[in-house]
Amino acid sequence: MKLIKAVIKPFKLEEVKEALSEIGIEGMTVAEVKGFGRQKGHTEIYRGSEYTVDFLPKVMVEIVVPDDIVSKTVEAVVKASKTGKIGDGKIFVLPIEEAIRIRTEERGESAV
Amino acid sequence: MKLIKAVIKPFKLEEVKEALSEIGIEGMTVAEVKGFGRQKGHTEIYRGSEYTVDFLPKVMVEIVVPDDIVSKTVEAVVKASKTGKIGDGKIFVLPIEEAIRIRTEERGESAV
Amino acid sequence: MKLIKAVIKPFKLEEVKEALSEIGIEGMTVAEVKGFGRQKGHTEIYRGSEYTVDFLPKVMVEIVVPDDIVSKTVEAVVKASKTGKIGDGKIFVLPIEEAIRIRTEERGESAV
Amino acid sequence: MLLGFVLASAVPHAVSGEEEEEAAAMSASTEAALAPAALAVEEGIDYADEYYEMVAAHGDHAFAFNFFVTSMLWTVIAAALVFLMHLGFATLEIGLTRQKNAVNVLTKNVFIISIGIFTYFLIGFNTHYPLGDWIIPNVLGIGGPLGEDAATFGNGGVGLAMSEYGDFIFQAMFAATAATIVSGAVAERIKLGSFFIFTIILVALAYPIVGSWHWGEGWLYQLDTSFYDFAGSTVVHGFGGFAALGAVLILGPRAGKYLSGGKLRPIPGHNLPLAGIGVFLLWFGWFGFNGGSVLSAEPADLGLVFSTTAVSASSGALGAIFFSWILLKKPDVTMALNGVLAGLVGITAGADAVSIMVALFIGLVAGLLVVLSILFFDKIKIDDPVGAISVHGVVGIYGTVVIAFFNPDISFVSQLIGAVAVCAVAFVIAVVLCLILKATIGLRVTPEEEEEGLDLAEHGQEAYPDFAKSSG
Amino acid sequence: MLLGFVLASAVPHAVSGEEEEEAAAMSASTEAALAPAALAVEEGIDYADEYYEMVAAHGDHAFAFNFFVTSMLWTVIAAALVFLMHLGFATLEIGLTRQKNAVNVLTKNVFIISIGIFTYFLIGFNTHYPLGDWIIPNVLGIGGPLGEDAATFGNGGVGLAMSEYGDFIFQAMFAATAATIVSGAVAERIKLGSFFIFTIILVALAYPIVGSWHWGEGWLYQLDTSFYDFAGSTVVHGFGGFAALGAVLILGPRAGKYLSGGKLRPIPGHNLPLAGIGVFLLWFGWFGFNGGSVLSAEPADLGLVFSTTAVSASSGALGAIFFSWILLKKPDVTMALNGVLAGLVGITAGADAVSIMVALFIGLVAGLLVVLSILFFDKIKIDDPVGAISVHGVVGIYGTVVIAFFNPDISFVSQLIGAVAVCAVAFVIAVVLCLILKATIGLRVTPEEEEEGLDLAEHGQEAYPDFAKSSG
Amino acid sequence: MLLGFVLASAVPHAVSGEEEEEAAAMSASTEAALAPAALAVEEGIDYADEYYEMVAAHGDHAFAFNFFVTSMLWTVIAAALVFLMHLGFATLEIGLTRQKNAVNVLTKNVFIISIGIFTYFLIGFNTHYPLGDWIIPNVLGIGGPLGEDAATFGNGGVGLAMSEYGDFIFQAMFAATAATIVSGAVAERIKLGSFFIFTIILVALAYPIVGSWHWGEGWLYQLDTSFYDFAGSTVVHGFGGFAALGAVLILGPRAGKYLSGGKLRPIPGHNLPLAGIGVFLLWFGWFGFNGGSVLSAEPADLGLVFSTTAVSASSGALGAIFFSWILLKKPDVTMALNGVLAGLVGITAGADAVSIMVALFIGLVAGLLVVLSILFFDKIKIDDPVGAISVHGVVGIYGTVVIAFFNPDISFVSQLIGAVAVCAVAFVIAVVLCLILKATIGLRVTPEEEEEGLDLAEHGQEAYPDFAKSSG
Ligand SMILES: Nc1ncnc2c1ncn2[C@@H]1O[C@H](COP(=O)(O)OP(=O)(O)O)[C@@H](O)[C@H]1O
Ligand SMILES: Nc1ncnc2c1ncn2[C@@H]1O[C@H](COP(=O)(O)OP(=O)(O)O)[C@@H](O)[C@H]1O
Ligand SMILES: Nc1ncnc2c1ncn2[C@@H]1O[C@H](COP(=O)(O)OP(=O)(O)O)[C@@H](O)[C@H]1O
Repeated sequence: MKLIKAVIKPFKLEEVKEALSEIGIEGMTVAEVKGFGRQKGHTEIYRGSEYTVDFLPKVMVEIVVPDDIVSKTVEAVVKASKTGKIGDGKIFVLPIEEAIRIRTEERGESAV
Repeated sequence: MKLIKAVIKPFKLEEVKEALSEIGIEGMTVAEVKGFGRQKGHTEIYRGSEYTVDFLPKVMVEIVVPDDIVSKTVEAVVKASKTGKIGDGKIFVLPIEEAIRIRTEERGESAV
Repeated sequence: MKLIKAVIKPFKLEEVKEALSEIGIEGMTVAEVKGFGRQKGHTEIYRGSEYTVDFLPKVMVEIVVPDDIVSKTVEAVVKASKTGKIGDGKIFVLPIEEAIRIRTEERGESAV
Repeated sequence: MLLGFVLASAVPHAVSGEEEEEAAAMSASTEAALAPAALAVEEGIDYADEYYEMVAAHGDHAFAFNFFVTSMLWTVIAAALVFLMHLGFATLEIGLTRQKNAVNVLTKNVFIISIGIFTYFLIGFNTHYPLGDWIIPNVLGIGGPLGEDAATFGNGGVGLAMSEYGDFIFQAMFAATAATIVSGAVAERIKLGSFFIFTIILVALAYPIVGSWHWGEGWLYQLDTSFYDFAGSTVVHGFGGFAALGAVLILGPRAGKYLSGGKLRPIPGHNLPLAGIGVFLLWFGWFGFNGGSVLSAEPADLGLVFSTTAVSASSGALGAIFFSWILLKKPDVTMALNGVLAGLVGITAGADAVSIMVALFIGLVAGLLVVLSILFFDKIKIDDPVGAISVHGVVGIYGTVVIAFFNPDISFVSQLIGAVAVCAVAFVIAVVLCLILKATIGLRVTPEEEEEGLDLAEHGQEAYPDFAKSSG
Repeated sequence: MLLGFVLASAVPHAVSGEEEEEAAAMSASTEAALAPAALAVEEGIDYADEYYEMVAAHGDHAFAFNFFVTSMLWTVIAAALVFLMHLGFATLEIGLTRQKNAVNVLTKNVFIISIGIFTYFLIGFNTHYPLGDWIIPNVLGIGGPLGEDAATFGNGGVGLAMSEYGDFIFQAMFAATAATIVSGAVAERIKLGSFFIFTIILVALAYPIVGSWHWGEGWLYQLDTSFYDFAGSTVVHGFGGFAALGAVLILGPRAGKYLSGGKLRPIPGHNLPLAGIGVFLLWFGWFGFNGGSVLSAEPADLGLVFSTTAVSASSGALGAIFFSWILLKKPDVTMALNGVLAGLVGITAGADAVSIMVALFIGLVAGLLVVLSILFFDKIKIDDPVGAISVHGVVGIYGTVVIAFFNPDISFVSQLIGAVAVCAVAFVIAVVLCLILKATIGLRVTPEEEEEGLDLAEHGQEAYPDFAKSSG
Repeated sequence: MLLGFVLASAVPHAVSGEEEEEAAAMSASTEAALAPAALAVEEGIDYADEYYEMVAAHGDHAFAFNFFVTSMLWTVIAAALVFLMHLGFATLEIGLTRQKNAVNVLTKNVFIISIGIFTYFLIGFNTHYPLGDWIIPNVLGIGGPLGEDAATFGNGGVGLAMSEYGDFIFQAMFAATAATIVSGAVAERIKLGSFFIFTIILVALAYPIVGSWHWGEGWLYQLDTSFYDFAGSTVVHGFGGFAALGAVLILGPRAGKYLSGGKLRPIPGHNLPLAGIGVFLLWFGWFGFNGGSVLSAEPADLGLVFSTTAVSASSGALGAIFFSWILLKKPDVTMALNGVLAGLVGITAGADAVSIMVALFIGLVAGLLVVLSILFFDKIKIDDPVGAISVHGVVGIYGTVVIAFFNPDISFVSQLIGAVAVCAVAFVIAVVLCLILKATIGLRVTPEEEEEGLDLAEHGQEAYPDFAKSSG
């Protein structure tokens, strides 16, 4: 099993969720995060003084999937979240050693 | 060392924290997240129009523990957070290669 | 590649960001979290009753870097975020199997 | 020449053709309209004459008519101020409860003021003031809707210098207060439908009936030395506070507040600035609550009442701030807020019957009392999210009784009888009502709904959908 | 002795040396100043005489002067209350839109009231009230700034018991309302600069010109049976509501609201308690809006108007709460809030022309109507974040026309003509203005700016920088 | 028959047995009470007579009494409006600071208004108005508590048509303003206890003493041409603004605002809509602040003052919006808000002494000036979170001096002397006070407390415990 961490633009969340649902993925966990990257932050003004806000709002989606559908999942996320403009985000794939469904105490792939 | 990521129902956080304290775990990091899963979201209404909110509030607890207490930890979390109803959440176990305590620059198991 | 997860004190974020920029790291993702650890929470009072708040605000910084700069990165984070007082936080290093830049679909080290 | 009182045409003023033509003619004469008034007076132009006729129509009572006009104006302005107190109550209650129940609290508060005015028109006003038309003498009178000829001049002399419309609208704003007070105490766990039914009965019947004992000149008024309650420390606040106590007793505390082992886990309000807004608005509106209770624009009383009200609120705040700072080691802002309200409730019974210096003292003690009372009720596991029982109930009785020590015309015994009778009855009514609701449609939401929050459970709405929520 | 009307000195009151010396002398006589007034009267001390002289200067009109003083006081207080409605509009609009646009909404609302007063002084007032000075008779008059001698006593008899300054300030507060109504409907997508231009033209020209047809005694006033619109269900609210409809038609709905396949995705407001504050403040201010429209302190009308206004708002709220509960299965708090406003808009045309019982009925139906209207406009993809078109436009026409059934002096035909004419013209003006803006500097922000939020895109500011935002 | 002035019974009105019986008898006569008033007048029923007697008791002064009644009513209403300004200040300050200090700011503001009223009663009023009873002639008088016989009719003629209670309560609401102004400037870093002490001395002593120079008819009043400051551009706002400057100089800027290398990092306020609420409430309350300063209900001045106040605020807002848009490329909403306040402070000195057109100009310039001033103070590292020094201090002086150019009866030299003297003294008092506090109990929280936020550090409370916080 792998943990797929995708950092995406917030307004793409709905599309990513639907893309994942379409390929049969039934679970994911989402966190509000702020991203710093090549996409530069914006300038704000407050009482006459400008300042830059370096961190931009992003959404991190974490999806645990069996090994065999990792690439399909990654593709789905890429497709749904890509705008082609800087700041689209990243996907990272991490190994998972175990997964447990709390409700049933099932373990392994059947837990996700 | 392992990183245990547990996605639980928010109102179970207090119990999980206490269960972990009881087995001697002294540290954890918690994030507000939103979960999408078999537990379907709820319907909301706004100015006469219904819509579904697919994402439900969850809490993600991250705990880094030495290898030998992983299963004890997982059990403690399961026990404290289980209600038996759908949406109880998941626990994922990930490998950790290194841990550093910033204050002392200790490394490895003594850092957690 | 490695995923470096650093839990730090919120007001150190700016310094950490600058320290990382200085060593050429151009991306990171930040989340607001709450930490439980040796640094005890504080006591609050509400309508005459005291209670302890165990969870303290922390910031989690996630940085994906090529293997060769992991230790440099860790050092930079430690240096920038250390106050020497309890609660400075932890750094965890996790293995990453793949990284994809959504915009270009680049993979591997060039994606981060 | 005595033209009769034009205002007496109590049927709603329609636009009559002739009047309009006249008006048209008048304002068409542009130059005249813009001419300096000195000229106007000298030349005796129409529009000045028009006033003259209206007022002069009252003949010897022309002086009195002008006083009546000013008094009536004050009455409706005071009504508007009391209306705004309901926004104060709403924001205070929202601020001192959790964000997951904010929509529910808001809904309750919109409902309360609306049903309050609605039923006060249909039944409350004439039940509150039976004008001798009792079913059980001096105890119970049930009236119908306010009449249509309520625009009359002179409804009871200097002591009530307002038309019946004025009296109605001012008192209507008070009526909902009782239910609002209860609302704060039962927040975050009562079923919306049950609360609606509870409110309707409390506001449409219980409050005006009990109120008629004093302000309707029922038995409390008939005591040897009349029970004295200027603007309602007892008949409004005490009534509401003890109804709240009754309701909370049946309803029980919010889940998670009283832990096993006798420990208490406070449930902090989610928006203290909003609670602060509420208290400032309540203080502001209280100038109408107490000031309007002068029931005319009589300047001597007006000045005194504004002064005692403001000073008592101030010393209530200071008392609570410093007492909580000493007692709890920290200056608890929610105690400061409750201190203001305690000062206000405390002075309400005697705002026109004590000097400012006495008001300062009454407020100060109210500020201490409310802190102790809140701690006490928390200790005995009466869970009252906003402190309504302490602020309105306990301090209401205190304020009613304490004035007997400062004003020789007020009887300690009468005050005690009045305060205890009203509060006891309010308590019993609330208990009975809640028991019936509990046994029938249910009083309390399920534990799951309470956990999820009433906004989602009962309304399917979120108060702040764009903000991330915290659950530590 | 007849001294002439001192108030007529319309040049601003300067401080004259002698007056001050006199005053100094007076208050220096400490003892006298503190002596009980009874004494004062008996001894006939100066300061009591001073009043006497001022009032007595009016000779036979002294009665009238006192009535004028009270009326004028009410006018300026009512103006302040109507002013506060703009805070109500601002918070309602902020609450019912997303946090990413809150700075933008606030900016618009500060601008609207400011430009409203500003232009009403420079051109609006004298355009609104041409006093016969028409360019096109009974249709169009354009005036200049308010004159400097506007402190006159008696501006139209009992029916307008205020100086021209009073009239100006009261009406100035109304003027901005039209634009505020539009603001809510076009929120979250209109360009700030374009909205500013739209507002200036609407407030400085369109509103006063159309308003002159009725209140300026133009053609609507000249109908056989005059069009009747007490405080402006049509000439203020209908006007604003239909201008909003026109603007929204050209502007289009917010991105993301109407999905492909005819589905609708609601865009919840980010702060419902703030929206609730807005509605309570609007209700409060409406006592000035309707009450002040009595245009004097005449107590009969004042009492009636306050009562009909409050009862109609209440039944509007109750109507909407229960209707939405039945229709939608849940009590939608935003419908409750719109119900209050519907009750208020509905009674505005006839607040002085119907009985309270009729007001109760008018409000109740307004509460149902507004729910249906909001659902309807959402169905036909007219996206109106705050429901302004329904609350002010639809209910405004309803309130104007319905009173013909309850008051025999009001003509159904005249009401229909007036309501349709004003609303149609408002609609056309808004459409034309928006088309011109669209073709020139652009009417709508880019999709990226809309997505990012107007606060960052147009202002480079965040409304709540310290709070984490949610994007589910 | 001359009955004497019943209101003169300055001892608090107790309830006397007989009066009550009379009242009971009266309202028992139901039919009579409901009879149309026309009838009432004809038949000369009791209650109409009662007014008559009260007013007629004043004999020839009966006219004057009615004017007094209306004026006194306006005074207490205006006091309530000024009271509400304190909610405006509170929300403005909360909105423009960070969420971690919101409880602290709220606490300060509840304290300020409370201690303000409290001490103004005990010492302030009679120090402010020594009525000739000076310790140092025309410079210093120290008084005791307000007397108990303060319900007198006629306290200074038309120019002060209110009882002493009225005068007290109106002025008491002003007294706290000075400290509130300072509060905003020293926010987010001052120790609560030290701020409390600072406030007590400023409000109880410094403000009334300095104020006595002008309003207490001290040396500024005695200048050849009296210093003129209608409602207090200098003696309230300038005083507060320069006290703020003194305090900030000693206190230093907030940590993190001025970075090494001369760079500035703005610290955005956490809730701009709340700040907007504050400004609207301040504007609303200012109608009481300026309007009440007419000190009677004299309609000519009232109309003028309301008009100049509203127009100046409007043009202040427009000036600041467009100037900041041009200067900073973006329309900064906080500048718009400060523009409103600048317009209000600017017109406060001369609201009754200039025409509306001049008010428009004064406000416009104030709007530009405040933007420049805020930028200037930021440049020289005077850190003022809400802009109090600019809004109240700089614009206060400007508004005081500028009227000399528009009103020939006002002397430029006197204005300059007054403005500079008052502001300089306020500045020195604040500096000295802060130095003493710094040397004794400490003026500023520790860097750790400042970092953590004063809410946790000083109060152990969170303003918004349910919301997730952002730390970018
Ligand atoms: N090395 C990294 N480690 C963790 N997160 C990163 C890293 N680089 C980028 N990110 C995340 O991805 C987001 C997008 O990256 P950015 O460089 O701005 O654009 P792009 O993805 O188009 O190259 C960032 O805002 C940040 O949240
Ligand atoms: N594949 C997954 N990857 C990441 N998180 C998941 C995954 N599946 C479920 N979750 C998380 O676990 C939560 C509970 O899952 P759900 O399917 O609703 O119920 P249950 O855990 O009872 O099977 C979800 O809300 C989501 O946060
Ligand atoms: N075992 C752990 N797993 C995950 N996070 C931890 C763990 N221990 C500590 N942390 C995080 O690190 C933060 C600091 O830890 P703490 O024990 O308080 O101080 P220190 O880092 O100085 O030892 C905690 O608040 C928590 O967020």
